[in-house]
Amino acid sequence: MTEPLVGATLLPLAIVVPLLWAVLTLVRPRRRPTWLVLPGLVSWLAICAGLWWQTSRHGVLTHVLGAWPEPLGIALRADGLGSTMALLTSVIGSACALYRLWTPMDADTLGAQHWFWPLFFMFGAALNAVWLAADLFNMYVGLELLGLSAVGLVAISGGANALAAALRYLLAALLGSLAYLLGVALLYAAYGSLALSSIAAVATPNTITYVALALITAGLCLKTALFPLHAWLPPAHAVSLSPVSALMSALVVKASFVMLLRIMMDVGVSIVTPSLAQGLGALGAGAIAWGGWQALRHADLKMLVAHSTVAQIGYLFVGMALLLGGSAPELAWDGLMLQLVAHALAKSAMFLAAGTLIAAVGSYRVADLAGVSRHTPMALFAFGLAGVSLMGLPPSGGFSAKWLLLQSALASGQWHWAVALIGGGALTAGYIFRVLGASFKQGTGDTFESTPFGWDVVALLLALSSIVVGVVATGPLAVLRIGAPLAGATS
Amino acid sequence: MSTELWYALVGVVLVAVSFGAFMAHTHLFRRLLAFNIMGTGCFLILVGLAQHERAPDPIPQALVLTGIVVAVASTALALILLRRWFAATGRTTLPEEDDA
Amino acid sequence: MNRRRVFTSVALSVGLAVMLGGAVLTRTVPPFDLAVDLAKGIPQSGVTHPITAVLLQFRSYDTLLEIAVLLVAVVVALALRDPQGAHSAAPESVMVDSVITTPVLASLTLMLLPLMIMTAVYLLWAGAFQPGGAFQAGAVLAALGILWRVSGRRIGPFATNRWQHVALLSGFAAFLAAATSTLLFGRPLLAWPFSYAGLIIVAIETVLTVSIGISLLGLFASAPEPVDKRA
Amino acid sequence: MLTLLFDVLLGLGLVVAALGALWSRDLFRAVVLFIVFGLLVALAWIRLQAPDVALAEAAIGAGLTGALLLDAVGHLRRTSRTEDS
Repeated sequence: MTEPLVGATLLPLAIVVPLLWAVLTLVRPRRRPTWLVLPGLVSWLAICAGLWWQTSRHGVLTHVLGAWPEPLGIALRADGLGSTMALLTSVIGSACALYRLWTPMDADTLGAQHWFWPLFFMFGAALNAVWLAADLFNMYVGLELLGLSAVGLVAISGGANALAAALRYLLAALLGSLAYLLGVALLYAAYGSLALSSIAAVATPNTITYVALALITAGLCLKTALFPLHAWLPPAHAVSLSPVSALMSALVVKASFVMLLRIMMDVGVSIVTPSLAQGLGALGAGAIAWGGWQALRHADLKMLVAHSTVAQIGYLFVGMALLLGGSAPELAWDGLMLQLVAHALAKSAMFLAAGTLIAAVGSYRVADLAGVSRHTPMALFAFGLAGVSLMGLPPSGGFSAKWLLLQSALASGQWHWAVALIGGGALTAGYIFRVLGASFKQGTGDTFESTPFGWDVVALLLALSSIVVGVVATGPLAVLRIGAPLAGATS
Repeated sequence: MSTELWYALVGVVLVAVSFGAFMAHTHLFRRLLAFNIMGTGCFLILVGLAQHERAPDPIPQALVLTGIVVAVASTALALILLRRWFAATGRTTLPEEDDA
Repeated sequence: MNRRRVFTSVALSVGLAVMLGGAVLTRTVPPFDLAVDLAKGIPQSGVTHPITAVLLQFRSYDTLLEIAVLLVAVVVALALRDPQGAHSAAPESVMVDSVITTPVLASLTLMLLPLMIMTAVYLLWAGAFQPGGAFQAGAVLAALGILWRVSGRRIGPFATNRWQHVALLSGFAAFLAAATSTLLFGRPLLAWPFSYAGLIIVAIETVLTVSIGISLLGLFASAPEPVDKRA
Repeated sequence: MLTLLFDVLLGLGLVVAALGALWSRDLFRAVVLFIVFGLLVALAWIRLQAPDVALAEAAIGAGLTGALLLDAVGHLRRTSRTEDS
């Protein structure tokens, strides 16, 4: 009896502890923040690992904030998806923080250094707040906290380009969350509650619910950068500091996606028609094609990686279409979950490795990578490993994810998705080999900068885990099914 | 029609009009004005519609208070970015959206 | 502005109006009535004004995150004006002084000063049982600061003054501490014992008022200075 | 009857002020109309029996946001090389 209670205390701690470190790093901004930041990272990791462990043992955990029961009060809820995403956030967050700590500071970056850490910890708290939210309005506040801290992290990256990217991102984020809020307003008017679970119990297909879901979907798709609403993403992700790019591509776009997934599975599942689900999937297929194509032709390495994110988001929506409108939703759920995890690990590894390559070469251009294979082989290896997962080659996490989605598509007889999945893999292979090919060319000279060893280690570990997660997929998948809104799910 | 429903409908018109302006304008400052009016329209719908055929409901009112503070924080952040952008480049639009 | 852009915008606008209008007009009375739950909960909340009860009891977690949002905005504002920041190279020579220094405004500000402080205190005090509370009171304080600044008086550069830094943080930090302290007693986050709830809420609101006021003022004052005197 | 008339006029006033704020050629006038809009919304909140929101709207929505916007527009106008519409 006491053990689940202790476990449930971990839920608020996962949010409060990063907030506390945001305050601490703000009170005493310093030039060498390592010894202040590290304890924060360690406790954050410990809390999230504990939360994941508790969820895997005891099932869905709920923490009733202020002891006011829903729907009057707000609850935090950790199902398998929520606690896995929280753990993933703490792992990738810590990796990116270490990368940042190992970054040599020069005069240009020192100013941003003071303000990076408060924003970083706010950002972590906001992500956890979204993963563990169970209330529609609370999700809105969490999403705004996430959006503003992410915009801040982009803006402090420096230069006019960063300002433009931050402004574009901010406008998209504000419009997206306003559309979401409008949908929430309609749902409150229609059902008189904000708790997701209580609305799910009484949701009926009527005009106001349709309009509310349409607004929520549109707003959250804009925030997830689903094609054709993706234009804000590549510049924002490409212009940022590499660890910020990694965090944003790996996690931020997934926050709004997970919200959409939860609302669709709880409220929308009896309301969304298969043709609407197919429509979302079609946009996803469009994203796979467009993002892959753009990644093939961009000269800038970080723009290439950012467009790869646009494409990989497409897989999530194809998965959602199979989940809502296919006849094998369990397979689709597993594939979707694995895609969330594997892409987060692979893409953060890829952005960090790309940052290392760029620092080594001193240029953002793919064409200038020539000769880098001999100078920074570790970073290039990490880039390649992450690429293996993104392409979906066995035995990576990306492979298992796409394989499960493929099986779900075939079992549902919707093999047009199979075409999108396989075609996307080919495009991915195209742009990954473009980078690798450029790197293995003979260089013109030996004018490479040396990069911190720690950078390589961090990127390599993330890339390796994106492979390993495919090999040991059954364990995480069992946890990810806990509390899943599926008919045959265990809870 | 109740007073509450009337103001909810006014909110609908405000949201629609300001959304149109948000999409039409390229001037960042004007888009920010449109965002603020859209937010207000959204709040009117939230409170008005919830209270339609119901007693006054403090919960959506409290949500709106939260929403107003979030909106002013976002607006202030956007203005600071905009002023920085303007100081650096002398422009009030995003690079890809020049009409001239 | 080109024709096609305007046309698309009008079409989108009309489409949205039809969608929203349809939703609003077809709404039926909802199955849940939270106002009833709320009325039952208020006697246990430690305050009598329903809005304050929602903001600082039933949905206090929302309010905590909302203060965090405000803090993030201030942090970004400070980051972008930091003299050591990445943007110090940006030329600011085009800027001229925006301070309006008319004697009327200056003396008006002096007269308004005590009045506005009184208003803020009243609003804060009123929040316990009638309309008012930390946000409105904080806004009045911020307005006072803005008037002060516009009338030509300097408040001092925001980023460098350590003391203001702490004041800025104190509201959020105090709220966070009060929220977390309950965990030590084996209670859920933010679950204050009934006998102290009223007191804790008043304390939090007081700190928040000052903090919100300074945050809002900070957002105003840390916009790029009209004249960068250090440059 | 009188309140009905008031509601109708206030609603129309809100839409007109919003349109003015969104489409007036002069930025400064747009901001002034935005502040007027904020004050009118405060009245609407009183009609919706939400005095707390009315207070917050007048103080934050109209007052503070208005001050922020006015300050910014003054800055943009003075230094703008080409007055833009």
